[in-house]
Amino acid sequence: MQLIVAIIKPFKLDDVKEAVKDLGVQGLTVSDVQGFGRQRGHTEVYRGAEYTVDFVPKVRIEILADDGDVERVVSKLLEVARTGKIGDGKVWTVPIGDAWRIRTGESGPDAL
Amino acid sequence: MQLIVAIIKPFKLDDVKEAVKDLGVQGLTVSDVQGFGRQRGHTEVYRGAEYTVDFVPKVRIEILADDGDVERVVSKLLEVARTGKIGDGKVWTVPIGDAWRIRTGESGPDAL
Amino acid sequence: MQLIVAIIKPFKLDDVKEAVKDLGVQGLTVSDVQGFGRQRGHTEVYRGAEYTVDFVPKVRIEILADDGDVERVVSKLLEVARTGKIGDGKVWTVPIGDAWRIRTGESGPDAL
Amino acid sequence: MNTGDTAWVLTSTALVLFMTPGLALFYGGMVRAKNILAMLMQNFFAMGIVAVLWVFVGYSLAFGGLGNGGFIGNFDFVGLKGMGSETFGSIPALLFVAFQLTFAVITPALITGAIADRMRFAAWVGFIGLWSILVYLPVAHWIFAGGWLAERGALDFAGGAVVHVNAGAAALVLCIILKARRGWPREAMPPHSLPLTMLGTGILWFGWFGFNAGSALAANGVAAQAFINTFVAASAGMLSWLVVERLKAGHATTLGAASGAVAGLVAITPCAGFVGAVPSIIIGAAAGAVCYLAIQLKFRFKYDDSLDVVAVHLVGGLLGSILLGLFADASVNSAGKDGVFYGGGWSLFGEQVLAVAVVFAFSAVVTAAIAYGLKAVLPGGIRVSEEDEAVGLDLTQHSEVGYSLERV
Amino acid sequence: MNTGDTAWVLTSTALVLFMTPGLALFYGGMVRAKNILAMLMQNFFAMGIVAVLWVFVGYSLAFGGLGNGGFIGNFDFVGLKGMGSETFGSIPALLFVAFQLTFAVITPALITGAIADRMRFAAWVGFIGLWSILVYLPVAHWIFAGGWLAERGALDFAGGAVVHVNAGAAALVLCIILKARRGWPREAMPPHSLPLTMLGTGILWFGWFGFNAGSALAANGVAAQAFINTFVAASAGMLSWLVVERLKAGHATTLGAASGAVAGLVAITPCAGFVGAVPSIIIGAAAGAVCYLAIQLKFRFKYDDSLDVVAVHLVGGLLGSILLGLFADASVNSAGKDGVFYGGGWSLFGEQVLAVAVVFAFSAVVTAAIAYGLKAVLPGGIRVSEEDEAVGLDLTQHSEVGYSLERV
Amino acid sequence: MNTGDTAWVLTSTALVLFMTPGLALFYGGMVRAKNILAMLMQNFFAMGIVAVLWVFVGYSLAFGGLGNGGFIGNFDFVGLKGMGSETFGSIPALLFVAFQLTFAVITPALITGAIADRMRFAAWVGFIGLWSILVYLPVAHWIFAGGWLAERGALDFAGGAVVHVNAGAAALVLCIILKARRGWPREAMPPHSLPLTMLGTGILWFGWFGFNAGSALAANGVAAQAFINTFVAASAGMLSWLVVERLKAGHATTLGAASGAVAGLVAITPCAGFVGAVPSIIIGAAAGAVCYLAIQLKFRFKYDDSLDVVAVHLVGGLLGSILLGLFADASVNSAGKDGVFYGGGWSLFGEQVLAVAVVFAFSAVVTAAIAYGLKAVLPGGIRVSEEDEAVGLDLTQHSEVGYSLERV
Ligand SMILES: Nc1ncnc2c1ncn2[C@@H]1O[C@H](COP(=O)(O)OP(=O)(O)O)[C@@H](O)[C@H]1O
Ligand SMILES: Nc1ncnc2c1ncn2[C@@H]1O[C@H](COP(=O)(O)OP(=O)(O)O)[C@@H](O)[C@H]1O
Ligand SMILES: Nc1ncnc2c1ncn2[C@@H]1O[C@H](COP(=O)(O)OP(=O)(O)O)[C@@H](O)[C@H]1O
Repeated sequence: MQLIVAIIKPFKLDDVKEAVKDLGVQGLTVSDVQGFGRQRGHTEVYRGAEYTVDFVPKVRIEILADDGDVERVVSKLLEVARTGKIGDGKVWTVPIGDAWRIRTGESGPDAL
Repeated sequence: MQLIVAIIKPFKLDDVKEAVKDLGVQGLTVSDVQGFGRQRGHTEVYRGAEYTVDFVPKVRIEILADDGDVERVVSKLLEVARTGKIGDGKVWTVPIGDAWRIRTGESGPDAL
Repeated sequence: MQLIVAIIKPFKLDDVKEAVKDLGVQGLTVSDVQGFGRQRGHTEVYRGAEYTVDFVPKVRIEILADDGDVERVVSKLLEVARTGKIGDGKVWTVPIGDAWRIRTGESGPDAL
Repeated sequence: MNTGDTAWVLTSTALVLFMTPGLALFYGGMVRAKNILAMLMQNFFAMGIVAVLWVFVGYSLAFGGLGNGGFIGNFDFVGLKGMGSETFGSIPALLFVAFQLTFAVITPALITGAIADRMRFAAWVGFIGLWSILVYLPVAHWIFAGGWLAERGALDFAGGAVVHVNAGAAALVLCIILKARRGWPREAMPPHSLPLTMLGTGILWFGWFGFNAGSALAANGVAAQAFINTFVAASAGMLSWLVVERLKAGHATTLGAASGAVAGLVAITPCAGFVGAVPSIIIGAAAGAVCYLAIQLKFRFKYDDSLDVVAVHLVGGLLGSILLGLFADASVNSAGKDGVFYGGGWSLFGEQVLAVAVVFAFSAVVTAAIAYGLKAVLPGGIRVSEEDEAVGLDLTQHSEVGYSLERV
Repeated sequence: MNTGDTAWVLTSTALVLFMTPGLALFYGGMVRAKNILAMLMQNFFAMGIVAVLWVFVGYSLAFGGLGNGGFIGNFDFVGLKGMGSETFGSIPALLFVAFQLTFAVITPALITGAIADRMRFAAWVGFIGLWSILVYLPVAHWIFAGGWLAERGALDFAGGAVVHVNAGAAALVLCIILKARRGWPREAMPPHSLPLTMLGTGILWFGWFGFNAGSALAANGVAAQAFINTFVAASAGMLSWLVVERLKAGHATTLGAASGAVAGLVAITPCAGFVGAVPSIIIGAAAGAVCYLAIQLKFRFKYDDSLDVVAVHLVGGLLGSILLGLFADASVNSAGKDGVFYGGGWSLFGEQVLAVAVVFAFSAVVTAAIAYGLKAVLPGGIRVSEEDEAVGLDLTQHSEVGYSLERV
Repeated sequence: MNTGDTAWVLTSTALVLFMTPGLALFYGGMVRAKNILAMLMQNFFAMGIVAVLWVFVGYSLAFGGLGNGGFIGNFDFVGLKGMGSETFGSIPALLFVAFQLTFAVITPALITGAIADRMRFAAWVGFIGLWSILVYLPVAHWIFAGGWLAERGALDFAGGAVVHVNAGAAALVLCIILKARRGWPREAMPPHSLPLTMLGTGILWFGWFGFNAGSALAANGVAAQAFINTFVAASAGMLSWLVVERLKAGHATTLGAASGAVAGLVAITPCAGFVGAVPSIIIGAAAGAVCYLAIQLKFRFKYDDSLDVVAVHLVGGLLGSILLGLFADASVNSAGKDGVFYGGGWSLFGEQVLAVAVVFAFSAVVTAAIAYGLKAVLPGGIRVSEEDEAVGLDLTQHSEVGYSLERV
């Protein structure tokens, strides 16, 4: 099993969720993050004093997936989250020791 | 060393924290997340227009633990975070390269 | 490639970002978290009733880095994020399966 | 009709109406974010239902048969018919109707603080309708409309008993019947937005000038005395609460400053037009300290008066009404009497104690009757289920969420 | 000059000025967090530009040539010269200028709710300046200053047509020209802070007493009648909206209580000083239900009236103005007339229908002309680009962020 | 006694009291979330301590020996004894006491903006008590109570010098003594909630009508003139600030609109009842532009006037007081004089310059004395430690947190 992590533009969240759901993914976990990268932040002006804010709001998605599904899910993520403009974000996979479903205690792929 | 990650129901946080503390775990890191899974979200109504919100508030716990403790901590997490109702969440472990305590620069198990 | 994760004191964020930028790191992702550890939380008083809050605001930084850079980045993080007082936080590294840049689909080190 | 008096009472009526949204924000800031809308809704709903009841039957039952020394009014003014060209003292009769309406609105609204986070909205709708008619109207008649308590000589310038003791007693009974919130008192339930509570405090203090100085029903010397008394009592209440809090809990808190000011305002309400400025400072300071200490009652006797309506409004109202028996000074207001300290002996004091005792008992008993009646009649009972309480009342009662702040 | 009347109109003028910040918060709570400041700014800016235009030319064009039965005033009072020692009825002339100014400020501000999240600020600056002069001034003259519609016999006590139908028509036209927000109606755009909206509702209700009862221009019986009518119409509007909402959408919501109260306030505005208390409850209740149902119009006819200005203010204003033709009762106010139900026949009803039709048509046409004119003149057009809309107007139009709540 | 005048001054007193919570929210929105409660508390505390001091000794020292052309009042009215039945002009004497009290409350509260995020609460308690007595009372006597400056002929209708120059000078001195916030000016410290600041602006504008038009102490023509002048000066201030900001910083901002309006309100305060409407627009516009530019002073001279009290209140107050010397028009108010532009020559101008210079110097010197005195006396000094400043004043001074918004 692997953990797929994606950092995407916030307004893409709904499309991505629907897309992976159609692939049979049972669930995912999402959190608000702030990204720093090639995409420039913005400037804020308060009473003439300018502040550059380097961070851009992003959304972080974590999906536990069975090894067999990882490749399909990653390519679907890359396809749907793309706008072609700077700041689209990153996807990476992390190997998992084991995983459990709290409700039933099931482990391994059954935990998904 | 491994990183234990748990997605649990928010009101279970205090119980889980006390439980792992009693197991001798020195610290943990927590963040607010939104979960999507079998547990349905809810519907919000604003001036007659209905919106279904698929995401459910959850809490994400990260615990750096020595290999020897992982098994005990995971089973305690499963036990305490369980309500038996849908949406109890997931636990998974991630292998760690190395870890350091910033204050002292100590690495390996001493970093915990 | 590896994922470097750091839990640091919030007011250190700007210094850390500037330091890793100077090392040539192209980007990073940041999120607000709450930490529990040796550093004590605080007490809040509302109408005579005292509540101890064990969690302390921290900031979580994630940096995808090529194997060659990991060591340099980690030691810079340890150096800049240190105040010498309890609660400075942790750094750890996680092995990465693969990584992709959503905009271009590039994978491996080019994805950074 | 006097245009100056009418102008001030028009303004006061608007000020007192504004106090209910102020109270909603004052309480709203103190509850958890998942229950903010339910608290706002219970208060705003009072502005809806009570006004309609008031026009049809409320005003007539409270103020019909003015001065009849009786138990309740009559049906002379149903639908306010024929009142268009009437006057009440030096102001239009319809203005008096509106002014008294704002008191009838905020009194049941005060109860919501004690029963936070656990009452079904449908039950609240039933409760506030019945309570306004069965409890507020009689009590208002007894004291405001020359009913039997006023005739015996009890004084209540702006509603210490009619509003605060009355609501405080109902709050005590209802919060016991509804049982405590799940997790109280062990689980931390910090206020979700103290700035909202401070905004509510500012609006309450601003509106209270209409509440107390408007009760002079004229722009005269008594109104001016009631105005300065209201001001300094709030200030003294704030200061004394902060001093006691600093000594006992180690910190002067923002919520403390707000609570002390409100305690002072509650205690001066019955006395505003009958006492001098320095006595008002004493009454305010007493309220600030006593109400702070009264908060411990709920931990001692194990009842979850969530936002301290009993400690601030019941105790504050009792204290003010009784201290009036000591500090009343007829030289301030000829319509008043002299208290113990001004050579008036203990007769007024006795009537004050009797009045608050009667109001407390009546309100407590009838409130219990209404609550148990609703419990029997309403299919789902009057308390939300444990699951709904955990999810929060905003979502389960109103399918709404208070805040969506992420900038996505 | 009567000091009591002057005191009440001074207070009313302050109350109505306070309604514009109230409206800004009422609408502001309903938009997404990335557009909160743009909505606040469009409303606060009205308080800036309209006042300066009013002193130089606005008041004179609206109220010059009072009662001339004409289309527009004149230039007699440019810069308010010579008005220092004048009186208007029983109040200082300059006070009447200030009182009418507050109506001229809030009318264009009402439009902002329909065009949320997508108009360039530079375009709004141009629009509100031109609209105030080309649309508000003539309409105000026709009805408030004894212009041709007033002369024909149309009644509008506090601005049902001049303010609400006028702004509602402009809102309908402008939100169509600006096209819908990206993602509407599919994408969820929940209110970012309903507590802010409830605060706005409290301020609007508080200020509306000055809006309606102040329009009596005196502290008299008519002011008292207008006051109680305003109160109970808002309450009835809240209750009927909640009943319909409960039946059709399954829940009584906090936003519903606020919307119903505002609908009731809008509908009673033209009638406040001309009808009795019970008719006011009927008018308010009608508005609550009808305006709730009117919300479906935008989904039916596919126009993005973002915060329901058409459903609440246009429909509410039309309903109130027309119902006045039925419920007007000369015994309430000698300056009024009798409607159909009071033996006055259908003449008033006809004039009311004509008045609102004329105001609707004039406002719609001239608004369209101004919008297309600006579209041609302004280099960037009047709508923000798709990217800017996605990032949010706070950052792109004002380079500011509404909230920075993390405690770092 | 005139009931109309009394009604308006009762209302004005409530309006001006409401300005202090308004100021707390105005400043509160601009600080970081970890310091919101400390800012609210410093302002609300003023409403507590100043009122009690005022009743015992404050009013008497300020307004005792009215018109004695002296330096300070006397002890005739300690505890307001014997004032119950007195009148002051056409209003009850106790009402005049309350009205002046609201000015004594907001003046020290204005200082909190300059010293944000770094003063120990215990030190603020000591400071505001001493400052009110040693600085406010004398200055109020000199100008408001016919003291030596008023006798020389200086004019200050509602407190340009007594309130704004006085507080501005103290703010400048205290923020320098307290040294800058850690990280200023390099570190970004954006406002945590601009909607809160806009709400504060709305309350300040609403309340300022009582501040300026209430100072006529009557519901007459001068009150009406002061009312319209206040309105248009705020509007002109907003517009000119936005124009200058648009040109120099590239964007018209929401915080700019609020700041310009307040600058206009500050500048018109001394002139409100002595000038015409068009001059008020000029004064407001001048203030909007000058105060915007004055913000650069703190970067130029390296003092951390955190929320620009010097730029807006000191500079705005100086500008208004001095421009009064040019625009004063005796035909507007017989109690006034003619300025340079109205044939009055330069005598008034000279007195205005002298008055503001004296007030500035006196306030600066005595403020410094109080600050250094407290520094010596208080064990922990008057500034929070660097650790406490980093954690935030809410937690360290009041052991409270402003917001707990997570819905858990
Ligand atoms: N090395 C990195 N480690 C972690 N997150 C990164 C890294 N580089 C970029 N990101 C995340 O991806 C987002 C987009 O990256 P950016 O360089 O701005 O554009 P692009 O993805 O188009 O190259 C950033 O805002 C940040 O959240
Ligand atoms: N495949 C997954 N990857 C990541 N997180 C998941 C995954 N499946 C579920 N979760 C998380 O666990 C939570 C609960 O899962 P859910 O399927 O609703 O119920 P249960 O855990 O009882 O099966 C979800 O809200 C989500 O946060
Ligand atoms: N075992 C752990 N797993 C995950 N996070 C931890 C762990 N121990 C500490 N942390 C994080 O590091 C922060 C600082 O740790 P703490 O023990 O308080 O001080 P120090 O880092 O100086 O030893 C904590 O607030 C928490 O966020």
